[in-house]
Amino acid sequence: MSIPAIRNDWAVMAIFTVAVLTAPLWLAPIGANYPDLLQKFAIFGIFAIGFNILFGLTGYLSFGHAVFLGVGSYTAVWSFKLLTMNVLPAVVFGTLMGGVFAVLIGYVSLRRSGIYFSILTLAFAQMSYNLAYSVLTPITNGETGLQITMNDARILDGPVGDGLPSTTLFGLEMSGYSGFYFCATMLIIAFFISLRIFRSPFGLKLKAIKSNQTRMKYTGFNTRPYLLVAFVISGMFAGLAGSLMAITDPLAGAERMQWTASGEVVLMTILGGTGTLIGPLLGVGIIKYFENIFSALNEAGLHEFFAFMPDWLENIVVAVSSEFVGEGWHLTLGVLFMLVVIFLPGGVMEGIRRTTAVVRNLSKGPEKKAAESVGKE
Amino acid sequence: MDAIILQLLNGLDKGGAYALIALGLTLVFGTLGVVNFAHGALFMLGAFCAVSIQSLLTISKQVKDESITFFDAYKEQPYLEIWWGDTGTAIIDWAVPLSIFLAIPIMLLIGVAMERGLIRHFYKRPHAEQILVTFGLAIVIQEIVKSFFGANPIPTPSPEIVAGSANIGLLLGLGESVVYPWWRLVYLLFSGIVIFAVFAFLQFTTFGMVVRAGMQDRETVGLLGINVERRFTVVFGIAAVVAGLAGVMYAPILPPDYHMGMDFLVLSFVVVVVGGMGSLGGAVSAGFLLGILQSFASMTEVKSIIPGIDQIIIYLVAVVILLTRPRGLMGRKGVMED
Amino acid sequence: MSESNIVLNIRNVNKTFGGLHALGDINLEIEEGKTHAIIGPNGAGKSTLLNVCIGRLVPDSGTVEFEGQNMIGMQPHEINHAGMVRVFQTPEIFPDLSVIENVMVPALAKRDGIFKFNAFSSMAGEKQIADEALHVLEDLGLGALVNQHAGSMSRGDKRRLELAMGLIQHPRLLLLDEPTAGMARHDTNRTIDLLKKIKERGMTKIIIEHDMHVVFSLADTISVLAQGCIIASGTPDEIRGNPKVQEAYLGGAEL
Amino acid sequence: MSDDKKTSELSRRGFIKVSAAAMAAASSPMFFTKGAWAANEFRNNPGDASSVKFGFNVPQTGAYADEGADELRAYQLAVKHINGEGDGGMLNTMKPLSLKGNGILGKKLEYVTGDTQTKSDAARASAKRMIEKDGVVMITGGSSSGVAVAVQGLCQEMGVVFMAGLTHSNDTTGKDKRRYGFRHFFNAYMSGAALGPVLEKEMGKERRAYHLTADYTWGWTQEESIKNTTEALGWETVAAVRTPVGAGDFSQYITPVLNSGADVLILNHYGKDMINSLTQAVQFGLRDKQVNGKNFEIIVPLFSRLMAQGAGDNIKGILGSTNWHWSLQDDGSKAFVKSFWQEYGFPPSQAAQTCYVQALLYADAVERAGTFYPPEVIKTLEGHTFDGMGNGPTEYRAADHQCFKDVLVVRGNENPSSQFDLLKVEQIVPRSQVEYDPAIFGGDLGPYEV
Repeated sequence: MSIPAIRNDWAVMAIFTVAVLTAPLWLAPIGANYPDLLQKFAIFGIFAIGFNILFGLTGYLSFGHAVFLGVGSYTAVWSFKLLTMNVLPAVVFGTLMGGVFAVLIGYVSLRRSGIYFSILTLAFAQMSYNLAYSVLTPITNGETGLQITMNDARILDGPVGDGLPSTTLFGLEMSGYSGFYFCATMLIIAFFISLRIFRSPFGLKLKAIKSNQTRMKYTGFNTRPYLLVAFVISGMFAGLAGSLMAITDPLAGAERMQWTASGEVVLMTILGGTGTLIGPLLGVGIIKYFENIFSALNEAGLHEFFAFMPDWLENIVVAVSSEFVGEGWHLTLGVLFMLVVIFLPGGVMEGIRRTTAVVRNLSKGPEKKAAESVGKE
Repeated sequence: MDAIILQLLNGLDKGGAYALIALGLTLVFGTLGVVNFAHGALFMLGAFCAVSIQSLLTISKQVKDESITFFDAYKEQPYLEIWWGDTGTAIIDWAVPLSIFLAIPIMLLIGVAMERGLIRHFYKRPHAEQILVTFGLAIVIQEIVKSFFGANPIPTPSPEIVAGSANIGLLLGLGESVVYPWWRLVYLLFSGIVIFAVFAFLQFTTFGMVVRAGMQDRETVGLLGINVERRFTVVFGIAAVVAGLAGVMYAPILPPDYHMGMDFLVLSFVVVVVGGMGSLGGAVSAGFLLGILQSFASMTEVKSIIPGIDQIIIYLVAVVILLTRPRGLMGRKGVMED
Repeated sequence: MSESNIVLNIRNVNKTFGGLHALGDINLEIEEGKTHAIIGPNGAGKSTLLNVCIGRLVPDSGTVEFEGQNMIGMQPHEINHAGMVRVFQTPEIFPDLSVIENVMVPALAKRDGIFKFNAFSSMAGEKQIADEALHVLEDLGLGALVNQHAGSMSRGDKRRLELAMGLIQHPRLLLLDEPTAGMARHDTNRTIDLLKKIKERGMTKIIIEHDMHVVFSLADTISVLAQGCIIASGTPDEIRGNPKVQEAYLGGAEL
Repeated sequence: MSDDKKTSELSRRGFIKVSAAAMAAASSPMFFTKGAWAANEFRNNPGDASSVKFGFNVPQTGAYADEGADELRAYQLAVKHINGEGDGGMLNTMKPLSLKGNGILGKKLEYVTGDTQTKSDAARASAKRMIEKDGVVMITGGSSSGVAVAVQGLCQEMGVVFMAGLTHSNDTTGKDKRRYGFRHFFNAYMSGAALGPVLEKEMGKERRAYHLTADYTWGWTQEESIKNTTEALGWETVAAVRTPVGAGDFSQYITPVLNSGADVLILNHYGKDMINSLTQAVQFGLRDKQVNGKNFEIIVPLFSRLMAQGAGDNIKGILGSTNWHWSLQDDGSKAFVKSFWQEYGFPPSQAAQTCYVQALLYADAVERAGTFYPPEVIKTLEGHTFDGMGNGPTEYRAADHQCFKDVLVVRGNENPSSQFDLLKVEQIVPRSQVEYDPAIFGGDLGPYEV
């Protein structure tokens, strides 16, 4: 089991890397290949992968993970304001600050388990959000969001020219496709780390905690540090994702920390498949695609799409489907959540697993099956 | 002093609302073991029962408004008023209290349908999946309501007779300055009655006894050969009715909109957990505790000492209570801890 | 006998639950390399005693000395690393992991200590641990099930897995809580053989058991617990002949 | 394919940097004239295409979904009129007018829509999609100041013009103003300035005011503006209490008003907060109260008819200000209301009007400039004066991109004749009375070239 597994992991990484880097190509047919959405896929991918390290491996459901995302963003923007428009310090500080907050919140919250843990994390996140929105406005710029301005210090960059400076990686601007490739690189690194954790003894111990924490204690493990480390790692992933949000778009708003944002990553992970490596990424893809593409469809667009139908049928189809797009995109998302969880416990990954099983069964061919059934007798 | 009495009343009033919403949620938690993220939607549906009744009663005849010349505008007069005159007006005026009678069967029906059609199949599924499916359901309910009633809040006034304020200062001999809206007093009384009724039902009926036993130990009750399934359906129905009634009566205070359920969802979870999972008494006491603390934290005197305290008080109290009492105020060991 | 030979020394342990006296002034010494059986009717306090030993319960008074060190107040994982390991009566396995993983986790605990952040080495590289786990599983007749999902095993198989999880840690003292309950005769005998084999390696054991066949096959010494008190201690033969034991526990029936 | 796009974008960026530097050196206005080579290189240049796209970025979900839906209706109407369909609406009354009813510069106008969710992040993501994927030349819409400021900042970075929808904060064209952002809607300062004389007339000079303010930037700017006005009248400010956004139940903030000695309550709330706080304040009997020998009054500085609907009878008799109301009798308003009514069967809201006008103004500016090149369009809009669009003679001030026009002081109608007749226009406050020096709010528009 040892050697093939390693080779397999490298194969997974190779396929994943190629898939991510060529995303602008294969996402083109569904209209999802423009830079901003690609960046969002990568950024929320990192967020969800990190969340999955906590929730998928240890079973601890944090309902306040967005706070680390927000902290990462604020830190990154402050790095742009005070130090330099170069993104590297922003990434480093954003990730670290996510980690620092995760240590503080995790240390306290992990004293409880189950729903009590969930509510503790939720409470910390909501407090952060409410304060950032109002009282902490000097640090966060409240509702408007923290932005870079002309008269920021930026001690490493020196005076700016005409207009607001852009975020750069040693001169390469971090907007558009270059921004995506930067995020994609981070996603690949994040996925690699996640893969290693899943396959490591540490990962196995986390899974064991999820399966039976009491037993872990009598097996000789102090589970608290394991949980805290998992919590901090996933907090740092969130901090990284937050800093990348600020890098591709240097504005950090408080609503990034609201419970709905925390809930979103929970939904993404469950929708895709909790505890699977790829599942959270699929969840991210689905939800972000709905949010950005489905919400933008309108009747005119639908008429174009269904133009091949006879007029009367076209009108009916458009009338029905328009309830589900544009302002109805929430409805579609709600229906989708229900369908997935009713028919595919285990999320989209479960669906893929079932499909491949069916395909494999079919491809086995009738003779083999016959042979098998004979063998059984 | 007056300010303190008023804030105490505010706190009790808020607490009544929190307790009513949390009561149904914790009932479903405790007996069915289901994390119901659609509970807020039930509260919202209750409020929209009141809206629906009101709009049914005010179905109007449209008369062209001659004062507007550059397009066609219509004046509206409810048929009830045309037919029955002042009696009609009075009926419309009493739309919200009347809705209670309609809300009970409707919410029961919705609750039973939800349990039979969906929730039942999720008893044994992981909490994560319960969250996803009920959250999806909440969104769907919300969007359906939105497509009928729009996104704007809809005014649903209380009857004229309780529209103003009561001078309870004079009534209780506290001086003239303690005035409080009649409807809020009605709401406080109403929530007390409903909470009492639910407790009495669970305490004094055999049905209630089985449910309480089920909250203690679900498996054992199942082993006794009692048909737990049907009782669970009824429990869910009751939870829906309680949430719905909370919504109906809250409509005059908070004009209902399709999103109000989500606004209360997080709060009601905090209340339930602070009270302790699976404890009805805990949920009620936590509701009142949080309501009162929230009111006092909003006083200028308090805010000037700790800026922003009113924004976070509920969560701060939740953190403090959960850290000092591992299972909330009255939670039992082992419920929803893994 | 000399002090150094005593592995576990329980002194004056008391434990009450509410008004109920679960353990009353228990004194017990376990010698190195021996197998000590604790028998007694249901509710006699056998499991409570084990729970006190491994840190699940804190006694009201008394001391539990393991190899000269007081265990009272220590965390369960610390007691585990001191070398006292319990095998649970109702299988406390990791139902979501595979059978071999269930055994590898305690093996990792033995090697990594209470905490080690080895997130970047691969499980695939843990050849030694895997081989060891495989070996133990084969010993217990679970060799065919290594990749099975542990939660879906039969109850008997779970019991054996539970045993494997204890054995792989090579404890100084193994606490066995009814290791053969729920097993078929065939499996019981197999387990007895295995436990005998371990005994030859010199592992000290405390065993709680109802099955007298198992007790008399394995035990060097026996204590009889009734209503939270030890009413008799001695070799199997002494216990067999003790009228008090027959009275209290065996109801006068011939063993 | 992606790589092509990437390199072309990079080179474009670099190219514009160089040309911007050259321009700064030359600083020749001639450089911007039609047909100059610089004008051919800008983001989403429609070039020879037969159509152009606008991006309508409105809240479709969340608390302002109804307002967003009304904005979208207005935009769709504007597109029709610009393309020469329908009855032309305000194209019949707008002066000056360059649009010919054949689209913009002969190109057919199309549009894409997006959901802001009334969240900065979502609004920016939606705007980016419109710019990067759909290739829009202009973005417009929105129903809150936070979103307006966020999207405006993005549009400046991306070099696409943003015509703000409903946004009332002073910051939008003050501290956070941008060269690429334009606001037709009025602001908090103007609300205060317009309300001042009316308040003096109605309530006198000796009043004690109590503010309840939504605890975020818009609320603060409005509180500040109204306070400045009322304190100038001689009113005393008893207290200004901040309330959390979305508080729902405001009782704990209202009871302290009862015995504070204040005789005026000013609600710096909008949307659901306004509906709830007003409804509850009336329930607490504030309007029936007598304090200091005067009738207790409630003021809601920013009104909208959609919100008034939610507050029901509680709005009756309450004073506030609004940008526009469908009952106005000038030709522009009548033409707009008529075609909106014919299309949808009910009158437009003030959000609809401001959005409709913004779309028309941008299209007209392009037509006049003769190019879509943003710096040219911006210069055409700056300082532009126009009339016939519902608010009297109006100027887009060059210094801060704020429209200056008449402001309406309204009162909740005591006897509405229909469900739409909720507000009565009390006074049309002339533009001169609400004007101010752009310097008081600071801010910097930034460069034309990005």
